[in-house]
Formats: sequence, structure tokens, C-alpha cells
Amino acid sequence: MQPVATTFFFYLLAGLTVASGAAVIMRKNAIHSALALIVALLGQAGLYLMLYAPFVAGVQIILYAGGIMVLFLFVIMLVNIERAQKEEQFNKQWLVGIVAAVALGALFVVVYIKGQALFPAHTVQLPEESNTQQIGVLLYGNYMFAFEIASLLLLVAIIGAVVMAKKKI
Amino acid sequence: MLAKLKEQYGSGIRETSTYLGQNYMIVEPSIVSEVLQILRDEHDFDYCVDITAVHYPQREKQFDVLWILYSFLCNERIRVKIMIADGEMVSSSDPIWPTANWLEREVFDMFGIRFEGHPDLKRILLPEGWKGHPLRKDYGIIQQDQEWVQINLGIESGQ
Amino acid sequence: MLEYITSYLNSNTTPGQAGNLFWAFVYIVLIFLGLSVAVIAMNWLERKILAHMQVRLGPMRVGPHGLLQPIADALKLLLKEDIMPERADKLVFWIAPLLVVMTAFTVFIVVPFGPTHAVTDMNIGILFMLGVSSLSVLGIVMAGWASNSHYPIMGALRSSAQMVSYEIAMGLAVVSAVLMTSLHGLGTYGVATGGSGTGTLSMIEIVKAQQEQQTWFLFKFFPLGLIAFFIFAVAMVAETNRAPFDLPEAESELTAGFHTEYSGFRWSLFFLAEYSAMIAVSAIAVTLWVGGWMRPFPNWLSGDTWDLVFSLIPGVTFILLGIFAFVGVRRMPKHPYFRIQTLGLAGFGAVLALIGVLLFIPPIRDRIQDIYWFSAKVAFSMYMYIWYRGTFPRYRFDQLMKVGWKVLLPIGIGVLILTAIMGVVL
Amino acid sequence: MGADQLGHRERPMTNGTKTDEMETGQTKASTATHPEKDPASYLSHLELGEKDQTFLDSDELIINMGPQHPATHGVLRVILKLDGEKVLGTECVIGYLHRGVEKIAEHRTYAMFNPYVDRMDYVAAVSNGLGYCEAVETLLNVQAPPRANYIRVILTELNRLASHMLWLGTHALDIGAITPLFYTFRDREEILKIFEKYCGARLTTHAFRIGGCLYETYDGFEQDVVKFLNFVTPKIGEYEELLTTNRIWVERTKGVGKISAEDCVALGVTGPVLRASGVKWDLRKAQPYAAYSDFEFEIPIGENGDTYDRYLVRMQEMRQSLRIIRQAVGKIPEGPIMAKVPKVIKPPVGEIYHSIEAPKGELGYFIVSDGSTQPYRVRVRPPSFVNLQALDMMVRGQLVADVIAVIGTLDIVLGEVDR
Repeated sequence: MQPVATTFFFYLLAGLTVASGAAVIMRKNAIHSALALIVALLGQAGLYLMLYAPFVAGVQIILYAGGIMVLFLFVIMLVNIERAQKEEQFNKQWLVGIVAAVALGALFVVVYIKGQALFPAHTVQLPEESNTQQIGVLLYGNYMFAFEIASLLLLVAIIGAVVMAKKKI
Repeated sequence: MLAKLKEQYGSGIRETSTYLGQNYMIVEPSIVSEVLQILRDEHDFDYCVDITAVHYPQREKQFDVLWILYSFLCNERIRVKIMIADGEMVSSSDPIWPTANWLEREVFDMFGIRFEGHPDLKRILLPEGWKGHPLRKDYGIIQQDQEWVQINLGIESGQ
Repeated sequence: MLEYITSYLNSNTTPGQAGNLFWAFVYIVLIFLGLSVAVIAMNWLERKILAHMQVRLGPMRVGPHGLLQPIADALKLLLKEDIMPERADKLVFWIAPLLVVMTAFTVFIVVPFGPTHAVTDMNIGILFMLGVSSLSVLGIVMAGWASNSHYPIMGALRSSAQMVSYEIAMGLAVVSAVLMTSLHGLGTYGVATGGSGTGTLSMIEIVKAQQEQQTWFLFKFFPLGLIAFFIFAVAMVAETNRAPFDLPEAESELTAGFHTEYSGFRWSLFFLAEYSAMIAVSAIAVTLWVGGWMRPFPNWLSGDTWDLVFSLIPGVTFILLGIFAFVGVRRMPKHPYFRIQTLGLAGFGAVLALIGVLLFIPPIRDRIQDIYWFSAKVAFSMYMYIWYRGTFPRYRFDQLMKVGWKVLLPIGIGVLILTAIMGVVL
Repeated sequence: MGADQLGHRERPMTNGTKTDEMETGQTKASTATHPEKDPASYLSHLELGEKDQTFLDSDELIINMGPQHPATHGVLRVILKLDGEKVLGTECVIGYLHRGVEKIAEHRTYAMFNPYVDRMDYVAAVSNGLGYCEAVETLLNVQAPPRANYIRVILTELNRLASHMLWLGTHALDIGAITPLFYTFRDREEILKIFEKYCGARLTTHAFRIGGCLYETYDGFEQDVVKFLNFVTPKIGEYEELLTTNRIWVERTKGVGKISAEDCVALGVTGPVLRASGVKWDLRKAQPYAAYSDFEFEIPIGENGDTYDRYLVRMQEMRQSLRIIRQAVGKIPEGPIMAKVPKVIKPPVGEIYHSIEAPKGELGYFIVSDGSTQPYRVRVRPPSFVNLQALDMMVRGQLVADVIAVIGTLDIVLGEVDR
């Protein structure tokens, strides 16, 4: 199926992502921040879809929005976050924030000016029908070793978390 | 058994008798917790059925406080009774039978008899802050704590 | 314009793939309406079936045999005062039911009611379904938290832990089914029918793979398919918060769990979402293991005659239902008080019979029988839901977690590995 | 994890909803008055219970279960102190249904007070009536005639069945099995029909009078009872079929709310709860009243004292009740149904304690007479009240869902707890 109103959807999703990203850091309420983050992640998933990467989009939704963020919410609801403490942190970091903002802004400007040279415009028509299959072949073919290393790393992380959280096992 | 107790406490045990086949004894308030302890430990009255009180306003010692005990081993009941004046403290039997906790709270709630050494003596059936102890004879049957009702329930009267 | 509309009818694909927006829209509207009707019907059926399991009659007053009861209830809920707790988080409280309903309906985009009867077919179909339905837990958590009350928040905590846990077991079961699709080029079924060795996540392709392999995945690599299906069947009950896994809304413990503070229309949205989610996961189960839209015994009872016989069953079913209604009309008390009810029941029976007759007309018959078989399988799964509810006590939270992590998960992994091995060996 | 810690609330609150807030004042007042605690004491005290020191510093949550909660069997209010879902301590707040029965008794004549006792344990009204009538009879030193005693036994045992059936249905409902409720209510209905035919009332029957029974059995009473017995015997098997071997039921009840025999005795817990802990004690055998010495029956006991054993004990008790009724109907004697009791009941001065085995445990009446027509003091020893005291001990360290199961298994009736 040919995409419809691509530009419109791109700006819609991009705007949604940026706006909710801003909301994540601006809301004082941790739960609201987390919810805004979910919206941002969903917007990103939409962008992936527009880039003909349905598998990545699906994984984004199922893992980040549906899995990790639920755990985030779970923890936020469980753990006592003292509001005053949080606000104080915000106040003290304004200098760092400005530096980071300036650096990021500069990067954007550079990319915008030199954009054409950095990313030459070529449109790759990715095969929508076999996208997932190709990812599978690549993941378990060419990048097998890296994939297995990553899973090992995750296993270590799980065990570490269990050791840290449990008093006695 | 009773003879032995009598021997031990002498006049502390004021009366032991049987009415309609039911045994009871009247003891001095000061020794009641010891007597109860002995009854439980040495005579197997390990089950405290009930603790209750009776109010006799015309008497000098206004209240009867009763322990109804039962022995699984002998299949026998006994009532231990003390007489106390208004305001007098009774030593709590909560350390002997944990069941006494609520039963004593109820006696306190209904008669205003305080138990010494009770871990958590407060009203149980009536709400906190209620005035008066309903099972005293001077508490009328339709009497109620108007003030409490008006403040807490927001109605004129509960009747 | 007319050409644009009619051109799709000849194409042999879903409107989404054909890029036909008109038909996609029509399908969306049809699914939305059909689902609403299905939820209403399910409401009535659940109450009736449960009632008969429990030696009572169930709704009997509104309409003949309480047929109009769900409509009366819906009206009541719409007219009810909508209460929002004073200290609730207004925005989140407001969004939560919408989110739940949205996710519950969105998943139906990829549900294949027939080879062409789906809004669209995605390359990541099953992944999309799992992903979107996993978003519904967010709505539940938001609802529980926004109510700012103890029981709802405990319900929310329970449901987030429960759904995240069971999603894993569910995912493993799904993966083993997906794996089975990839094995048809190699397996005992011999003739390599163009299988590339890679499987598919597309819902329609999964059913087509079953068609090619001439087996329901339920019976593939016996008993592996059956075990995977069993894992999925347990996980799907847990995912939809139904008995015996209805802890997030356990009535006797948390009053009503996450929707304690909801009332009126908002509550009815939760209700709607719960039932459509049940239908959605049943649809996944049917697609993955029970052959989707395929009629029973396609390979034993094959041939034109059997095809004809099976294609007549939908019409016969509806006519039988109509006759059933007319039997009910005969058994209605002959009293003027019941006249309207009797007439209503007769009308209902007539409509059913009419649908039955319509289903005999060849073009309709051919187009509709896939949908019929799919719905019949889903309906059976829904009946199982009701049956569970009538039979089982509720799990405790730690036991629920134990079942999820210590029983279903290891078995799921085992089945997955064994399926892979079987695929290579055979 | 309290609402105040959720991050954005302006005012700190202990309880979330508005209704809860109204009660918060009370809760605070009640907890504030606690004196220092003896950790060894069995009861109470929300301050007790060790804090779980994980690095995530999760706080305790205090929630109100009831008085309006679907599973607290009326208006019981349990304040739970939770760590996540684990119960650290409970405090029962009772008295919402207090009607001052004992005070009323002092202002009624002996006969007038008789109907009031039915309103205490309204599920087993006949047992209450039996206990009261026998207590006054003891005080008067009269004996009910044998035929009256047999009628009493039949009705009381039927009532025990009804009470256990109601218990089973609601207990199963609490644990999430909704179907047994309807089965038990269907069969309980048959019992109530017999009551209705006998004395006109279904629930608060006022079936017995001091000195015997007022009503002679109606024609066909025996046949009705036998018919009921034949009807209900397979039904009890049906309940058991639904639950006894049901995996979820077993998992939900085995090892839940354990209480040892020593603790039972120390806490004064009686009835099926005591028997499930392995104490073979039943007042019908220990101190037979009415006509119980004439019948053969067994006292079912459990081993572990957990919810599952209590369930089995009660199921067995239902079978034993059927056995008693069958024997009683078989040899019900002819004769008068009322002893010679004066029109105006004026017992001699004295006091008496009489107790019977009610479906919930030992139901005792302590009556003091001052020789007038009105009792000077009537004290009811309510089994539910005393049994409820064990709740805290039984649920410590278990989960919220177990609190529900234990409240169900204690088989309390709030009318009797609060009186």
C-alpha cells in the first residue's frame, strides 16, 4: 500500500514526540512524566513505521511502551518520591542544563547547515513484506555473536538486580 | 481442689459453693489473678469461657466480676467471682488467657471497670469517646450520648 | 468513484493491502458495530449461561428471556451520574478508559475473519496485536492511580505485575506457533510448497501456513502444539483479568479493583474493553492454533460435496436459532400481559431465520462462511471463559505469580526449544 | 505507598477516598490511645510488625477493609497494616451493629426476651433460642419433656445445616468460586421451608418456648424432614465435588490461617475452628443437653488447623447433623411438648451459666435472677465474638486475599459479634 499524506503524518508524529518529550522533563508529577514518555515512545514507533521498519516499531511498542514503562509506573507508584527533594535537584542543575542545551542546539545547527553533505539523499525502498524475515536472518546470521553477547549481558544484569534487591536469596 | 486452695489462701477464698450443679467461688480481688493462674496451671482450667460483670448499685461493693472457666480434662466448669467497688482496678487476666483481651475490653466498655495491665484497654462495641457505660443499672435503656451522635453522625438523635 | 469501490471486490486481498480506503473504512465500521453487538450479546449470554450453571434463570424481565436486558443496562449506564472523585487526577482519570477501549478496538485491524476479511494484513500482524493489547495495562494502571484511592491502586499494582508476567509466557507460546509456520518447507508434510524456511508474523499468512500444512497448529508436533496452546489459553485468561485470574478486580478483596471509583459511562467503557479484549485474545488463539477461518476437517472431508455441506451450515445454524425462538414463542404464557414479549420473540426468530435464508444465497454464502467459522471458534472460546468463571475459585497473588513464572514460563521455553528441534529433525 | 507518597498530592492523607477520610479521624484517635505494647501479647497493635528493610524503602500501607466491603460478612471493619500485600497486623473495629441486647434483656420479662436472642446470630436463630430456653429452664429447674427435646434437636440440627450451608456459599464466594453459593442457597431454602411450615417464620424463628415447644409438629413433619434428608445427602457430595479436590481451592485454603490447638484454647476459640485444630471437643458430647445423649454421632476433627481442615470439618459436621436428624426422626417419642411452667416466670434468686454447641462454637448464657419477672442480668457468650479475636493471629504475615479467606473460615455473624 502506498503511504498517504506522508508529510502530514511525519510532522504530526514528530511534533507529538517532541512535545511529550518536553512534557517528560517539565511535569512535576512523576506519573505524568512517565505517561508523557509513553506518548513519546509511541510517537517514535509511528516514525519507525513511516521509515518502513514495522518490526522495530512493533518491538518499540511491545517492549518499551507495554513492558518497560509499565514497570516504571509500578516502581514510581511503589517508591516514595519526595516532591521537595525533586524540585531542589532541578534548581541546582540549571548551569549544566544550559550547557547541554547550547551544545545540542549547536549540533542541530551544524547538521542543518551541512545536512546535505552528511546524509546524501537516497531513498531506499525497503521491502515491506519481508522486513521482519530479513531482520531475523541478519540477527541470527551475520550478527549472531553480538546478539548472544547482548543476551549474556542481560542475564548478568538480571542476576545482579536479584542480588541487589533481595536481602536473602 | 477447693480445699487445697482454701488452705493456701485462707480467708482469701470467701465462699465456695454449688448452685444448681454449677460450682462457683468468691475470692478477694487482691488474689484473683493468682487464683486464676493456679486454676489454669495446676487444675487444668485452661479455657477461659467468659469474663463478665454484674452491677448492684445498692451494694457497697457495686460490681461482681466473673470468670467462667472450663477444664477440657475434667469436663468441668467453675465460676470465679470477685466483688469490687466502683473505680477499683482489677488485675487483668490477659497474660493468663489471651482471650481475656476483648472480653475485658467489653466489660470496660459496658461497666467502666478498669483492668490493670491490660495491653489495650479501650472501648470495643461502642465508639471511641462515648459517654457512659450502658450496662450499669443507672444507665437508662433509651439513654444515649446525644452529643456524640450530633457531632459524629450529624443527626439530632439516634432514636 | 464507483469503479474505485467495485475494483476492490475483484482483488484477492485485504482492503488495507489493496490500498482501498473506502473498503477499509467500511470494514472498520463493520468491525466496530459487529464488536459492539458481540459484546452486548456476550453480556446477555454470560449472564444466561452462568445463571443456568448456577440453577437460576438469569435476566428474564426485559424482553423475552431478558433479551433486551443488555440494552436496558447500557441505557442505564449512559444516564447514570458520572462521578469523579474530588481528589482524582482529572486528566488521567479521564484518559484511562479511553485508552483501554482504544487499544481493545485497535487490535481488530489485523484480525483475519477470512482470507480477505480483515482491515489490513501487516507484516508484523501478531506482534502488532500483542503490542497494542499490552498497552491496555497502561490504561488500567492509570485508572487505578488516578482514582487516588487504596483499593484501585492495589488493583492497578496487581494488574501491572500480572499482565507483564503473563505476557512473557504468552509471547513464548506465540513464538512457538510462529516457528511452526516456518517449518512447512522442511517437515514431514513433504512437498516443499515454496516455503523459504523463514516463517511469518502476518496473521493471514499464519492461517495460510496451516492451510498449506493441512493441520491446525494445535495438533502439530503432537503434543507440542497442544501444550503451547494450553499455555496461551491460560495466559490469555490472565491477560484479560478474568476468573480465575481476576485479581485486579477481585470483588471480594478489592471491592472492584481498578475501576472501583468509576461509574456510569466511563465504567461501561471498561466493561466494553474487557469483553472486546477477551474476543481479541480469543481471535489470536483461534488464528494461531485452531486454523482461523478454516472449516473443520478440511483434509478428511474434502471434495466439492463436503465443501457444499459445510458452506450450508451457517444458514442452517441461523434457521435453527430461528426455530428455537419460535419454540420459545409457543411456550410463552398465553396471557395478554406477555403479548408484546411474544411478538418480540417471534420477530427476533423471524429475523434470525431470514438471516439464515440469506446465508444460503451462493455469493453471500461463499463470502460469509469464513467469517462464520472464525466467529464460531471464537464463540467457543468465549464459552470457555464463562465456564471458567462458573467453576474456579480465584488464585491468590503469589500463586498467580508462581503459575506464571515457575510453571508456564519454563514449559513455554521447553516447548519453544522442542519445536525448533522437531522442525530441524523432521 | 500511601496516597500521600504518590508524588503530587497537596495534603497528606492516610486514606484516599472521601468516605475513608471521614473515618480517618477515628482511626487516628484509636491508634493514638494505644499504650506501650507487650510484643508477646497476641493482639493488635498496628504499630507492631517489623518493617521490611529493602533498599527501596517501601512504606507500610494502612487500609480500611470495611465496614462496607463485600467480603467482611456485614459491617466488620478490619484495619489492615500492609507491606505491599503482606499483612503486618490487623485491628478489628466492631460494634457497628451493636443493639444493646444485654441491656434490653434487663427490661423485658424472661418470655419477652426470647425473640430477641434470635436476632443475634440470625443465621442460626434456632440454636440461640435453644440456648436461652435451656438456660432459663435450668434456672427454673424444670426439664423439657422428651418429645419437645426431640423436636428441638431436629430443628437445631436443621439450623446447623442451614448455617453451615450459608457459610459454605459465602466462604466459597469470598475465595472466588461463585457457583457453590447458589447451590447451597437452593438447599438451604428447603430447610427454611420446613421452619416456615413449623412455626411460620423462616429466619428468626422463635421456635421454642421456655419449658418446651409451643407448637406441635404439623402433619407430615417427619415425612418432610426425611424427604429433605434424602434430598440433601447427595447435594453435600455435590458441594464437595466442586471444591474438595479443586486445585485452586486447595491451594487457596491449605496452610492459610493456621492456628494450633494450644492457641485455640488460649484464645477461647471454639466450634469447628477448634475441632479443625485437632481438639475433639463438642458440647453435644461433652455436656449433652436437649436429647443429644440419645444419638450416635461422631465429632469430626482436623489435623492442621488451617482453612482447608476447617472446611472439611464443617462438611463432615453437615453429614453428622444429617445422621442425628435421621435418628431423631426415627424415634421421636409421643407425649406432651410443654413442661409445667408457671404463666409468669419468676425464677428464684440465683445465677446460672448454660451453654450449647451453636454452629459457630460455644454459645453461652449467663443469667442472674433477682427473683423478679425480669432477668437482673443476661450475659451472652457469643462464639463469633471470641473467635473473631483470633483473626489477627491467623493472618499475620499472610496476604490480603488470605484475610478474606480467614474471615470467611471463622464463620462470624456480625449480629452476634456486636449484639
